[in-house]
Amino acid sequence: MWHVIPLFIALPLAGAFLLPVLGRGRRWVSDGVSLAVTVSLCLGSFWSLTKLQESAVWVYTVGGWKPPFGISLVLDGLSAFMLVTVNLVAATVVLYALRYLDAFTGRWQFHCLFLLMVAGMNGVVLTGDLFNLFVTLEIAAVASYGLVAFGTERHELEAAFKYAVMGSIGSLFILLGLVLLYSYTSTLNMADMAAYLQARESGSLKGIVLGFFILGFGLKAALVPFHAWLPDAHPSAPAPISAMLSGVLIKSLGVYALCRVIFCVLGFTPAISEILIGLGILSMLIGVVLAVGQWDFKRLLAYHSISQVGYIILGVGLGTPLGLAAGLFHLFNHSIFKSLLFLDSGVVEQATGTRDLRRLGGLNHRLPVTGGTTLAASMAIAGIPPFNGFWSKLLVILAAIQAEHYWAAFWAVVVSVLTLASFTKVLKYAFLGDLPERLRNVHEAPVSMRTALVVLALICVVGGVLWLPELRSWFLDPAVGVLGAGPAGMAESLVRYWP
Amino acid sequence: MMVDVLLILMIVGAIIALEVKNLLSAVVAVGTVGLVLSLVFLLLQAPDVAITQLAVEIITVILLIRATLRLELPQSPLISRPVGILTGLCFAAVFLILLVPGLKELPAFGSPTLRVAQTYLDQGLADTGAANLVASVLLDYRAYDTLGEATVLFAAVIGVLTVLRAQGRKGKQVSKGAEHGEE
Amino acid sequence: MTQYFLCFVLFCVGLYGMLAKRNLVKIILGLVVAEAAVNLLFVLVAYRTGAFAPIVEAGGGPTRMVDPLPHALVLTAIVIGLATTALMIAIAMRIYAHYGTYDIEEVRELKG
Amino acid sequence: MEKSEKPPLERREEAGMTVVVKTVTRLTVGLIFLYGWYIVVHGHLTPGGGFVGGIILALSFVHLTLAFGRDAAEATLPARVTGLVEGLGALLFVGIALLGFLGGVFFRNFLPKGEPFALFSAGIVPPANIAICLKVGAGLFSVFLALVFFRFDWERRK
Repeated sequence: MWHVIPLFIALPLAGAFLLPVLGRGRRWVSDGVSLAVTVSLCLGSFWSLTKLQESAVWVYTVGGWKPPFGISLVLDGLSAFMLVTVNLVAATVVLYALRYLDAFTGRWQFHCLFLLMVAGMNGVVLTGDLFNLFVTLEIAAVASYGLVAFGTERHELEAAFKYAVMGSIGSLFILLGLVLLYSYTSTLNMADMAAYLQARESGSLKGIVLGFFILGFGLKAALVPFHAWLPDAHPSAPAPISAMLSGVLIKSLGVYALCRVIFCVLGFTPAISEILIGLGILSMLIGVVLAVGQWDFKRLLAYHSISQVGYIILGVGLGTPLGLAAGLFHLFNHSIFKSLLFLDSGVVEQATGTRDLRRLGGLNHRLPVTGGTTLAASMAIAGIPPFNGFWSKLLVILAAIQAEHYWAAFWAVVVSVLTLASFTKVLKYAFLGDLPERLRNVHEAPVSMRTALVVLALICVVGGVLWLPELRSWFLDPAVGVLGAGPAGMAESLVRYWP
Repeated sequence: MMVDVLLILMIVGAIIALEVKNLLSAVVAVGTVGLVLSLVFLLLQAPDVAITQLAVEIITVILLIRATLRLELPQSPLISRPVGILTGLCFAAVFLILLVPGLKELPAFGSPTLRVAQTYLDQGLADTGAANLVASVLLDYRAYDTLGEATVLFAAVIGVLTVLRAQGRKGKQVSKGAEHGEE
Repeated sequence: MTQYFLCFVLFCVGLYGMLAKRNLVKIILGLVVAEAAVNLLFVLVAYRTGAFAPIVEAGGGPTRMVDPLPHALVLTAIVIGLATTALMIAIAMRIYAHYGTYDIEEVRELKG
Repeated sequence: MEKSEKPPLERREEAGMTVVVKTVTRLTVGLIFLYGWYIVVHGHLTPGGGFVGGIILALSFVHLTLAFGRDAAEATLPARVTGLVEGLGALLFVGIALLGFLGGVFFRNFLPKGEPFALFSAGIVPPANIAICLKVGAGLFSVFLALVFFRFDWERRK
């Protein structure tokens, strides 16, 4: 089992390095390598979940050096949960992208950068070393800058430049926080650092480092004060890339890294809880208020991403076991239905050539599968009972009430209603109603794209079942256990490690 | 003491680089900041870092000069709004004042607490056989970092090739400024 | 203490350049300066008074050495900075090819 | 890859810089290249390493390209070869990492350490340095080529 952990990063890297050598002219090489790697990673991540039943934490020391000296890869509940989310969405997005890329040139470059992004995200999720977290975060970020500007059109380049500037500022603040932490604790291993910080009561330095990390990871997760880049970057990226960006990139680079640093290294305090809840509510409100007035399909989805991340941060910020479970459950659900919505918008854009809702109409007649999956995803994001979004939003609201944050629960309900209104508008203008004349000969997406859509839609419908006790103890509870245990749990991985 | 003087020189160089109107002289000013930084690294007993900073600075200035040379730049003074400078200054002041108590808790300059690094110094040669301890940390103790970092450079190179390719979407006329098609 | 403070002042100058400037190249210059400041802070943290470079000499030279770990981290951070800067220069030149200007305000109006 | 149209004949011979620069370049390019390799190979003994050596190698080719113009650079190191070398360097480095599995763990230093200050010592450090040097050098040179020979429209019309 042990050798599988580094393969999560080595396999996509080897695939990405292979492409410029072999994949230049040959289309089937880049498609085959990319699909094979992502599907095997997806299966591997499910397999790693089963491994968690044997022992809660698997610490793999790279190069055989004992933890505080070398870099150790830590596979615990939280990282296995994130691995499943990242690689599941990545596999379906690659399946979708195979035929979507027919309209683009430079196919091997897309697959190469895509594999690098997946390798970076797997690296962030698996690492147990703070500087290594920064390096793998940079891999995913630099690969995504290139992918946002993939279409080399005017607005995409401008959006990519702004995204690169804000991403670099975020990385600089993370690096600053890291320098101060290294100077104070003189170690980079998260577990060792957690143990050192627990032993010492340090006043203002911990606050400053916390501020740098919230600024840096907040920029990556597009929390409200730093969300300016997202509404430009996500819509102008090609559809599979905006699905990956909104679906998993802002979560694994932003939300996961923030949780890992705050809960497992610095320790969770009521003050931090208040900050996170405030940021969560702010993101929810501003995201949805800006989204309601939008007429560009993908821009509307991008604003909704900001508001849904607000839900996750609110859930996690409560700190109670129910809050953590609800936040992580919503993180998984949001990755599924948000990437499905962006993939649908890609089909609509390629079929009709426009993203403006006012110029669309009655697409259900010509695009039945896309219409059906968009309906499922819209119901899920709006929180309609049978779908997975409903369960996680309900749990976030219940957790807020249980933790006596009544205002938070109230705003969560208001935002959910506004989201429902915004998505009924999308359905009414784009899919229902009569088909305008010029959309007469619009044809449905190819089979591979439709299978990807249907797979994600099925998860949306059946996702609520994950909250059943036996499934929950298998998927969500280990992750909540890691966050709940905090620095003490993390320090335990210093003792049990392999070779 | 020498380090402080060079630091102030770098700050002045950076301010000049940002405020001067002609782009080319701005790039040259940033080049001086980088070279003085390389000097500072030498003074701080970090030869590896100094030579890397020098080489990286040279190639950055080459690329930046290419971006600003022979281009018809509008001569309109690109003064940023004075209110922008004021808000920037007060934000910086608040940021720095909040920072001072935290910096006091750090170990004093010149006496780092070497918990993990002491084993690198003591057993570095024995464990890895490399005399240059920075290379032993870089390529043996933390080799995985270097793999990640080489991948970042690889991703940037592929990103540059992607952004500069002639035609992003099939069917669209060759977008402006494209040099040679690449498929 | 003063070295750390001056280093943060340099970081603020770089950050100001990235946020307040309108010219794309000036924003990239701000990024270069900010990254120089952070790399410098790394090496300042590693300095040890009266210590020597972390290279072991054959004849058993001085053993009081500077901390090698931040040097390895700075080497990584410098090359990551180079990678991001090269990518942003490429995007900025392509924007210049489309819009004919490096001024981000005009780019925003022309975007339409 | 179709070639961009050749510059008109009368501009041909002044591609690159004046004769003075060309003769000086003929002398210095070899030295820079050799110095780059020295830095890479002695990476584990003296300051330097894969990254600096790679950048210096790239700078030697940049030096050649600036002095003799694009065609000389194409002759010495065509664009396809740089892409290939970069990919191979990257694969070599990942290969070294995966070969670590033989020694039991990912990235294990499985080669013999050799006696301390010799050239062939320190296990995987020298081969890794060489792999990084190939990758960084080829990568940066292809970035330089892509950026410098990126003709804006009006430059092409001149």
